[in-house]
Amino acid sequence: MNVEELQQIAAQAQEERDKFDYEVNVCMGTSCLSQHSDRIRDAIAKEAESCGKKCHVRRTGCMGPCAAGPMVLVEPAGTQYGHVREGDAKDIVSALGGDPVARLDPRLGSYFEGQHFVVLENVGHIDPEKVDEYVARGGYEALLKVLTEMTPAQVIEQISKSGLRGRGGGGYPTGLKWDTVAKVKGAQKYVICNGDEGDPGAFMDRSVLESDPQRVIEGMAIAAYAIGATKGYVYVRAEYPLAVQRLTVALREARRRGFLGNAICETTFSFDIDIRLGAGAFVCGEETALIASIEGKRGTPRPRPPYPAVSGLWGDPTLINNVETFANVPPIIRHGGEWFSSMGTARSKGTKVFALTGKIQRTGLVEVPMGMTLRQIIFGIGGGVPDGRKFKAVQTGGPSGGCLPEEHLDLSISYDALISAGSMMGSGGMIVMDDTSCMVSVARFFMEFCMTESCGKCVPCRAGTVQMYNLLTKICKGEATRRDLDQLTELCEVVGATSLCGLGQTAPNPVLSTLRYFRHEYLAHIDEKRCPAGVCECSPAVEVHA
Amino acid sequence: MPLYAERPPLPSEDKRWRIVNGTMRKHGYSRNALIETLHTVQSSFGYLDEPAIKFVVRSLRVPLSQAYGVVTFYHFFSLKPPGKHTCTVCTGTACYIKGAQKLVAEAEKRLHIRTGETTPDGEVSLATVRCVGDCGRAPVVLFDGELSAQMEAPRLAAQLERWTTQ
Amino acid sequence: MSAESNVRTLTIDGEEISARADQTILEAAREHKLAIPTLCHLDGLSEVGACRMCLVEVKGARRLLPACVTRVEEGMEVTTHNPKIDRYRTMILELFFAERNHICSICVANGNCELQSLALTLGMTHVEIPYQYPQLPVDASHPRFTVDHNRCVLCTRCVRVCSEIEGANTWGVMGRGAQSLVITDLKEPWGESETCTSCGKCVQVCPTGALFEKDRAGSKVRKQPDFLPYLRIMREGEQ
Amino acid sequence: MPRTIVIDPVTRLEGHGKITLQLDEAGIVQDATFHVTQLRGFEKFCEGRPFYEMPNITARICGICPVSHLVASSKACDAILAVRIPAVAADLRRVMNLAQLVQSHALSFFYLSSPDLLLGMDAPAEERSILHVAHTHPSIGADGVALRQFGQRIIELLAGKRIHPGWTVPGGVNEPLSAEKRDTILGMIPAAKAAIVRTLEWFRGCVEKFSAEIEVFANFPTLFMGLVDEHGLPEYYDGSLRIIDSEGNVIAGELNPAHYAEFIGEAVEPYTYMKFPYYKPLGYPGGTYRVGPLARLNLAERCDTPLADEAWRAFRAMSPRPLLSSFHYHYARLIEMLHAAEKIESLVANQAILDKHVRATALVNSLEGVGVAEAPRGTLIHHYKVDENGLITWANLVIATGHNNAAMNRGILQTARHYVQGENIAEGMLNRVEAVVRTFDPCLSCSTHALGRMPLAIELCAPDGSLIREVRRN
Repeated sequence: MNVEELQQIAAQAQEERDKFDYEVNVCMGTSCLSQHSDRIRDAIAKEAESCGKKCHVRRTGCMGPCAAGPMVLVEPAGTQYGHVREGDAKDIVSALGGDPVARLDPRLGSYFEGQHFVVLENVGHIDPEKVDEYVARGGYEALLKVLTEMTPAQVIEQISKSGLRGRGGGGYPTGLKWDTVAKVKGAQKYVICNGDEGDPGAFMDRSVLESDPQRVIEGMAIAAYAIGATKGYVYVRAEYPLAVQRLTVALREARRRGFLGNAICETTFSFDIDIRLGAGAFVCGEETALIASIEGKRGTPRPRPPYPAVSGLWGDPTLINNVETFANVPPIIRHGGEWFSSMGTARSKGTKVFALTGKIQRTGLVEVPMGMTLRQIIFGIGGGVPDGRKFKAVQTGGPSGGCLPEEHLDLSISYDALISAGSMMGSGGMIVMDDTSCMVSVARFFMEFCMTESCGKCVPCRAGTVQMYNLLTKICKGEATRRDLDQLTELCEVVGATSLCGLGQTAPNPVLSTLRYFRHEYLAHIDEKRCPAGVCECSPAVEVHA
Repeated sequence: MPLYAERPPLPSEDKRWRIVNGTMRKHGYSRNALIETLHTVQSSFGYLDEPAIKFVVRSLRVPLSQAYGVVTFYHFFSLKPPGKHTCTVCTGTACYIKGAQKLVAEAEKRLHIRTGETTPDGEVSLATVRCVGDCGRAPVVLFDGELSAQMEAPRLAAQLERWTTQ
Repeated sequence: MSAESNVRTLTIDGEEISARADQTILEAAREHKLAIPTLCHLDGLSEVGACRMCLVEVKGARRLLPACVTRVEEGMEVTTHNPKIDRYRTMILELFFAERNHICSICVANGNCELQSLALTLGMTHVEIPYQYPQLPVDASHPRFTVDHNRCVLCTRCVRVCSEIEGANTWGVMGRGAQSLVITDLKEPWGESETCTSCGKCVQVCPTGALFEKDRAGSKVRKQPDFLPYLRIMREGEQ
Repeated sequence: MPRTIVIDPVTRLEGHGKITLQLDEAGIVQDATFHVTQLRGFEKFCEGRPFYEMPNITARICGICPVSHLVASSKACDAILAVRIPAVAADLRRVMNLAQLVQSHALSFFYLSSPDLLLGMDAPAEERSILHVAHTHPSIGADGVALRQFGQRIIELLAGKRIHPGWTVPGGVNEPLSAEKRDTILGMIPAAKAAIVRTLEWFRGCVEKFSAEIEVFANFPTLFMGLVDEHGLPEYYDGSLRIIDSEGNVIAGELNPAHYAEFIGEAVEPYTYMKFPYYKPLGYPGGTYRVGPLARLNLAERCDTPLADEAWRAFRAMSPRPLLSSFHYHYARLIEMLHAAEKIESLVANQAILDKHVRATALVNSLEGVGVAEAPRGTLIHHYKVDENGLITWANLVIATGHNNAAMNRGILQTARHYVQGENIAEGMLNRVEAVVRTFDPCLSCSTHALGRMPLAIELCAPDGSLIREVRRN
């Protein structure tokens, strides 16, 4: 493979496209597919054929606004339809070239206003199982570029210049991480893509793997070239069967086209990727636990240092980045590090994909430049809290994050701003809560999560989360005293300061942030034996959350 | 019989053991293929019983205790056979905020079992999962692995009713 | 590499000491008779850093570091005891005691228990954290040994000695979180284990009364874990 | 006006119980019941534990007589191992059991009962305490303290600590006795014997003052039970069970204690958790018997040590038949202390006591084991069943206080009928009701097998059940 061949593939794909007058793109992400969007695609294809319209019906990945699904996008008009059923095929096809079908308007309002697609640039436009469609949109240009024009050091330089930081939660500078692994001597090195999207309420990585898997493969290959690795693994949750299937096909396709394997693009560079399935353990999102899991062992973390960069998979130098981080790599190489660093804030560059869920009008996947405010996302893109209820808090960062109240809505999103507000970026889950949510029981929910997901290796996390969960339960039941609250606070401090890995170190965060902003709710449970939101057992309301 | 002298024969004529063996062969009977192999057993047989684990550990030469540690560490593996049908309620954050606990309570009430159990007649298993990633349309329930979103208690009850009265 | 470059100078609790570059803070400290409490650490076994008793403050580090796995560095300033660290250690100990049923008075290891000695050394006079009272079994099926999970602190010394020294890999850990349990083979009764060589090393390294010899039962059991470094050295000599 | 008196808590006892006195219209006591309201817990929470932990676990039933439980429990464990323990181990356990007897009797006699004996049953309640005795009768107070220390010191020398020592183990004991410690023990004997002899002399002098109490303090015919050796001499560690009737006839001679279930039944009454053991051939309540110091001295042929034998003869000379009043438990306790001190001396003086082989080891050879010993308060039976791994599947403990339960109840009724009459109930009258219970030196924490300290109370109620008066001290 060389530049000409790559261009040829792209040209061929374009030629294929040009044969058609219209493109009907049907979302077949997990969410829409579960509403039988495959049957909708078949119905539209059949209808188009019977009408004799030159129309290409394509399967695509998630288009974003999941709540309006199943979604259909008609090109070149750019018309979006929502809540499409099989029976709508006839109307959709007959409307091609004319006025859109009014009743299928997804009513997305300002959903796409302010969104900026880097990671999701191909979403809705390509068939995730066809590598050529990816190539037609500029795919693998970046890989070819690094292999033919750049030294590994130059690649790392561009990544460093871009200011890209790890999208998995910690926000460690990606260029620095690559540089470290590149400098470690080792005959065998590995690249691992962390697709163990464990944060409940987050589905960015699932969407990317389902919709545009080649992008992740390309990103990994570029990383492998930069650090000198020949072998890669994608660690995906087994709970994401569609992502696994799409990724499997994508790897096969990439190998077929020569983007993976021996002597890639006629260079001496060889690299291949295997899939490893997670088996339902949140802690495996932690680097060292993930490595243990790939090695076929219990996913328990080990103390760092040594970091995986020095001693990772089977003791060899290993680079671990998450799905979204790798997905950012090809456009950075294509457009240059400076292009990427022109987006975002001073210390958080580029865009970030968020999974917008909870008590919000328009749920779904969004990608916005760093620095956008929470208010813009929640009230602009998301359309605010439905059913006339009042916004109470937004939870970011999953079980390691925190709940931010109304007064923080104008916070500009960046790694550092979220941390100083008592939460964190996490992998991108953004869950909106209204006044029917009790913040104590939300804290208890997260503590229960951490308790059941604790690997059990170190005692502060193993035993501390149980104790904190019991204290939170006591508070929810209206059986706690101020002394219990003091003990809870002390446990938060000790567990956070002494746990072995990130899970335990951040497990107190949901408690600490709710204590910081919603202390009055705790005190209402303790002093007045009352749940202000009417959720907990101690309140006269009958609704019970376990 | 010596513990790990040679690769053990397939436990039975059941063709599914060939699939399991295939996974191990693909990984060159490497120890680190343990989880991959267990995944194959779980997806082929629906659960992992003792003979299956012993077959795998003897083939891969993994210590028994290590294999059992792995099986019990990951939620995805089950030591008990599942029911004919499986109802899995997602208890991720978005689903929680949208009232997943009420769905769990409803299912437990209808089936007269607790989460993680199977009805005595072996018809329905009730499970929870930490996020299947369809948070945009929470709350979510999987019926026999098929995703049903924006679930409500009456719809859930109706589906369980269909299963139990078949 | 010259001998010179192999030496690191650091201070521990204000005392200037030198150590070999490959030593951990714990090794360096113990060589100079500076006390750092440990529980899961045992000379001769690999480190897991699980008990968190040996956490120390290193100037410039964002977090407390486990002395058992942290290597010495030039100019390092280590604090092994201060009010905050002591408070954390006591609280962690309380978590241990509250987690399972450590009833010293009827325990075979009473008086010779590392957990108990830690409580005494660190001045943990009482446990404020609520006791969990889990219902845990006792496995006395082995002809010579008994495991009482009520007294297990999950330090995994038994697991490590069985794997690293004896090579039998009989012991393992099952489950996760608070449900973790040390097991033999496929959680079968110990007496029915196919792999156990009955060498008894696990019993000798157990820091509490969780593992003990039946014929020493009653009281005054003294464990003898000092054979480990010897075994390691002798084995290396063979090669 | 009919009413009920409830004494709650009954003071100066080991444990918590409650006495209810039911009065009729004329103020005459119609019924008396002794309630022990705490749950009998030990047998349950022992289940699943290894049998060899039982000595240490059951010793926690009581802080006063842990040694008795240690000994009986260790013997039950010996039976599960099915070993014959080294002779020196048996003798060392004997010494400890006797030392325990001295300290426990000293506690009962001096600390709990001497205020009544020295200051009188009608002395003001606030004065009836050992502290006051130490003030008014310093030498007696000092002897009491010294004798208790004597017992505890020996236990400490043998086992390393006074309370809950873990030295007695299945198959024997943990460590042999050193010559140095042996000498220390021998050196303590003369002073102890002297103190007991002094106390005996004083008690003989004052016993006549209590003729009224002797007459009604559980003074009725019952059977008596206790361990004796093959010569019919008192035995505290081993031997067979002997039962005599109130005439002194031996009605059962050499009963094997291991087969206790064949001849001892346990009746249940709804008002108390304490059971009512009885001698099966005579049924309940006809088979009611008493155990402890009085029983042991009633049924023995004599004592086998010179000073104690002499005291025993004087004691038994008070009546041609067995002594039937429980008031004589006090007297018997003093003689037993003397006997124990002499016995310890002879056991320890034997050079064989220094033998180093003190423990036999074995695995589970029997799935069931019974261990019986004489505790200070009477016969103590530990009975365990285990699985093949030695984990307890079932346990039954028959405690001294339990054996005496029926007699104690009757004794309360007898005393109350005599002393409690009419509208005005003097404090001293109620104290006598408590005092009769005290003669038995019951240990209620033992008898309910519960953990912790439980005071005893007396309540006084109207027939409709309403509380009229409650006596609750401390």
